[in-house]
Amino acid sequence: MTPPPIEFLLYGGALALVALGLAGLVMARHLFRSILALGILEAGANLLLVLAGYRAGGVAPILTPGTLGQPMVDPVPQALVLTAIVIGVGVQALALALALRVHQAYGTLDVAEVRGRMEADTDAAAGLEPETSRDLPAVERPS
Amino acid sequence: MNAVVLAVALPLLGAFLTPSLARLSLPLGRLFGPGLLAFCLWLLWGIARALGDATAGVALGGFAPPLGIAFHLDRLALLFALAVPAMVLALWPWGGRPREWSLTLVLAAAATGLALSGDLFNLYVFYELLAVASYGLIAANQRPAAQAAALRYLLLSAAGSALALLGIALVYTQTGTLNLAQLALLAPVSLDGPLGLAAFALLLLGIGVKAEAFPVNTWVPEVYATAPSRLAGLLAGLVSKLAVLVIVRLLLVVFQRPEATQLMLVLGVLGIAWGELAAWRARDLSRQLAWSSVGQLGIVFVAFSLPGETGVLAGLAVALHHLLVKPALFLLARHWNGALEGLRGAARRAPLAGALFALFALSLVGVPPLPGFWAKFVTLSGLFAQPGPLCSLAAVVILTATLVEAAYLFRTLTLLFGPGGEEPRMAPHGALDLGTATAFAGLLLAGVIWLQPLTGDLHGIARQAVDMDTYVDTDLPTPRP
Amino acid sequence: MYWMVLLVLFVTITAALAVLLAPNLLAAVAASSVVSLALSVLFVILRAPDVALTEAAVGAGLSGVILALALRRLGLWGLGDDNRPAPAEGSGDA
Amino acid sequence: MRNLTTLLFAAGLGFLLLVLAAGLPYGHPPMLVGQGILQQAPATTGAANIVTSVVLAYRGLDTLGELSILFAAAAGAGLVLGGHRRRRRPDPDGGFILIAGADLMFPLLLVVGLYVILHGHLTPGGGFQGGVILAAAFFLPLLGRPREALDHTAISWIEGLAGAAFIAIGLWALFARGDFLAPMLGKGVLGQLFSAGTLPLLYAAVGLKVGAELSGLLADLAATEARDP
Repeated sequence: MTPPPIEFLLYGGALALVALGLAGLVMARHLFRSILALGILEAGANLLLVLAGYRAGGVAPILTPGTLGQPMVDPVPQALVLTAIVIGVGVQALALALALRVHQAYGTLDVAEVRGRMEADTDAAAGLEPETSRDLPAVERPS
Repeated sequence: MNAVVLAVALPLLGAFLTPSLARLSLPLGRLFGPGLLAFCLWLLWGIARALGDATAGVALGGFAPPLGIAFHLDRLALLFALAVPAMVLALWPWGGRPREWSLTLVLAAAATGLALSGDLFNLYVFYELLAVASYGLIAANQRPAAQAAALRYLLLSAAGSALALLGIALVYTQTGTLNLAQLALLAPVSLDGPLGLAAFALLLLGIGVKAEAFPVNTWVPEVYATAPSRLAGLLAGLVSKLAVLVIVRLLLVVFQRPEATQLMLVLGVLGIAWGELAAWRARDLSRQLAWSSVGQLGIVFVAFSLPGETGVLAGLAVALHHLLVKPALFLLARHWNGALEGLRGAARRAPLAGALFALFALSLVGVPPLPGFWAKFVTLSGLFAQPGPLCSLAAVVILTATLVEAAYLFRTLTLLFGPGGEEPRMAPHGALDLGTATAFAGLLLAGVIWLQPLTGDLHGIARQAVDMDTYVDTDLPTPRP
Repeated sequence: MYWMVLLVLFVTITAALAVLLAPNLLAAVAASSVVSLALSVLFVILRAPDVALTEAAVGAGLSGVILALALRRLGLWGLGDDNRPAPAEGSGDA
Repeated sequence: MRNLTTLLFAAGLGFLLLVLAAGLPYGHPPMLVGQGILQQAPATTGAANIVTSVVLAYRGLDTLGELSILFAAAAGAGLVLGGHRRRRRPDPDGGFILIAGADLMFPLLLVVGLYVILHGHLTPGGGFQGGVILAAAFFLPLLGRPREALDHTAISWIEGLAGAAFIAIGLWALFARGDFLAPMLGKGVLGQLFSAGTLPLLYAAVGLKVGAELSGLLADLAATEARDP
């Protein structure tokens, strides 16, 4: 059996990153780890996009005396990924800022606890008694 | 026509400069943004008048369309592009800090870009821009609950965006282009298969986060219950509609196939059922309105999944109606955000607000003379005209949901107008909120009076939106391959 | 070449797993920087030097610094088992 | 339950995409747009780095959007963190090595950052990468001496004006040539520092803006208290 071509290996790797990122987002119980998992998901998508423009035997799309006349890889996906990487880091920074403030206010970044505290806070602001029927962990009422 | 890009560039310019200007002089910083938006409104109005029934493509930077980014101008795009500065002006956060004005301007620019762009990746960039601006605005009020809601929303929405990017990567791998018009030409061959459907599902899931589509709408009550009411109105009214517009464009132009439409229909039906039942269970007004928004967006999805001109007409009717009604309801609910039980007799103490609330609520349910009835009627008659059990099921679900909607909204109205409520613990409505809501009510009533010409206009828009030959010829002037 | 791609892919996936499963968050942040660095090697192999440079500067450098800074402000900076004594963090079977 | 559903979804998605991969033209992309750009770009923009041509000319609006996303993220983080920036216990000063190292690195990073920005149209790199290096240059001294603060007014002006400069170059092209962000000025000789018309100017604006944005963001993060006691 011949080994699969290099592009398919990379394609599989990118999909593995995406699947790992999604799984991490779903299963993480600490919001900080969710943010890290998000980074992995984006990395997988970026790898896939660069792969979309890869051309077997092509050279990098920069004109130098050495590359004139040779087939080049597609420059467009590279530009797109450039954009996507910068977008990703901006979103990550904003997420971390929010996580810092949530941690300051609630003292925890546990996914379920933060959700419980948030619902309780919203209920309290609306003047509602905390709901007991919902399948949330019991949390102490904020004073 | 090329000046249309100013409607995107100028708000961004304003956003960059507002914080610095506000340091120099606060009044200048305060008026800069609204001034720019008013100019954009005037500019877009002029372009819409000049364009009339025609369509136009704008090649940004002068690079012939398949290579560069293209804007596609038609009546549908301009309708939503005009709605953006108008709505943002109506819901402008006058009391905020300079950075909030900045972010609101960014939101306006991104929303305009979403309405106009005819390039897949450009749509993704504007979508992300819209999302990032809204995270910042939601968290701006320093309430811990709002920040927690913003963080949870961010994680969901960013995961959705990454999936959408994955979808774009699949489309690009298969076709090698991002221009929607060129994709429209290639799609029947290249994207016809499970791959195209997978790409559409990924894009739908990603953009559906903002459109409050069924599986990815858990953020809706959390954010709308904690965000400032003007922002909640903006997100529920305007931003969700633009996300829907992007999905509809993709559906009409690129992924025109029965499986994609059925996917949208199913998600819409699930959204209606889920949203209206949750709204019925809600115990406070902001979350009731939030869930009802999910239900309404479900109806929009179902309406747009109808084939051809009927679908676009019905979807537009429901979407525009909701665009007008929901922000006004959020504005009126601002001081009534407590538990429903605590609202006893609140409308008696604020008769104008109560009357307006009743008007909007009745239109939302679809009581006959009001535009809401007409919107639902168009959708339902379209559904009944379709063969197949799925469409009939959707029609039944919409009818049942209307009953549920009527039940909880009448319950709220009975509480509001009923007797009781000794302690007036609620502050009176601000003049600005009431004025804005009254203006929206005026527009709604105008819709009743001029229903005939309005229907004609919407028919024209729908006819143009489904005309793919014109779309392709406009954006790709070079002869077809 | 072929084996190099395999090796880098293996490093990437292992580091990604480590991000999700590492017992403490500092190690997870370090692993996420490794993911970015390995990706930038892959980008070089895919003839995308611009992207590789960006991934190295932004993904590994800047994002690592931001994450580490946030971790420090969260008071989770350390090689202990986790911030909370209760169940082990992200042990996979949540 | 929810976890299980989503995991099944993720696994199913991965499997489905893996199966679909067989039909995808990896390694031999269709390059409908790519081929056209490769042929046209050197003559149209005059930049040796074709990725730069795509980023700043063919897809210039995406780059403007990207800049705005960074701006919105930094402004959002400032709004979120800036509510009460009280520095009751600033971190202790870094040691001699950190301070001396930061002082030594500052000019070096500054020069490297500017080099990367200004050669973006010739070699890999450009405004975003160089901007990150600039931000590192300004942030390092802050690690050594946490009591000093960045001048937030200056940062706000730099990011505002750099962003405005990007849009202004675009508007200039709109009024002079009729197209927003169309390439302007002479193209020069391919491969020279002064070539490619307005592209280096655009990248300079991007670099300054990214640098100012990120150093402000890093300073905001560094200045946030650990936790209210």
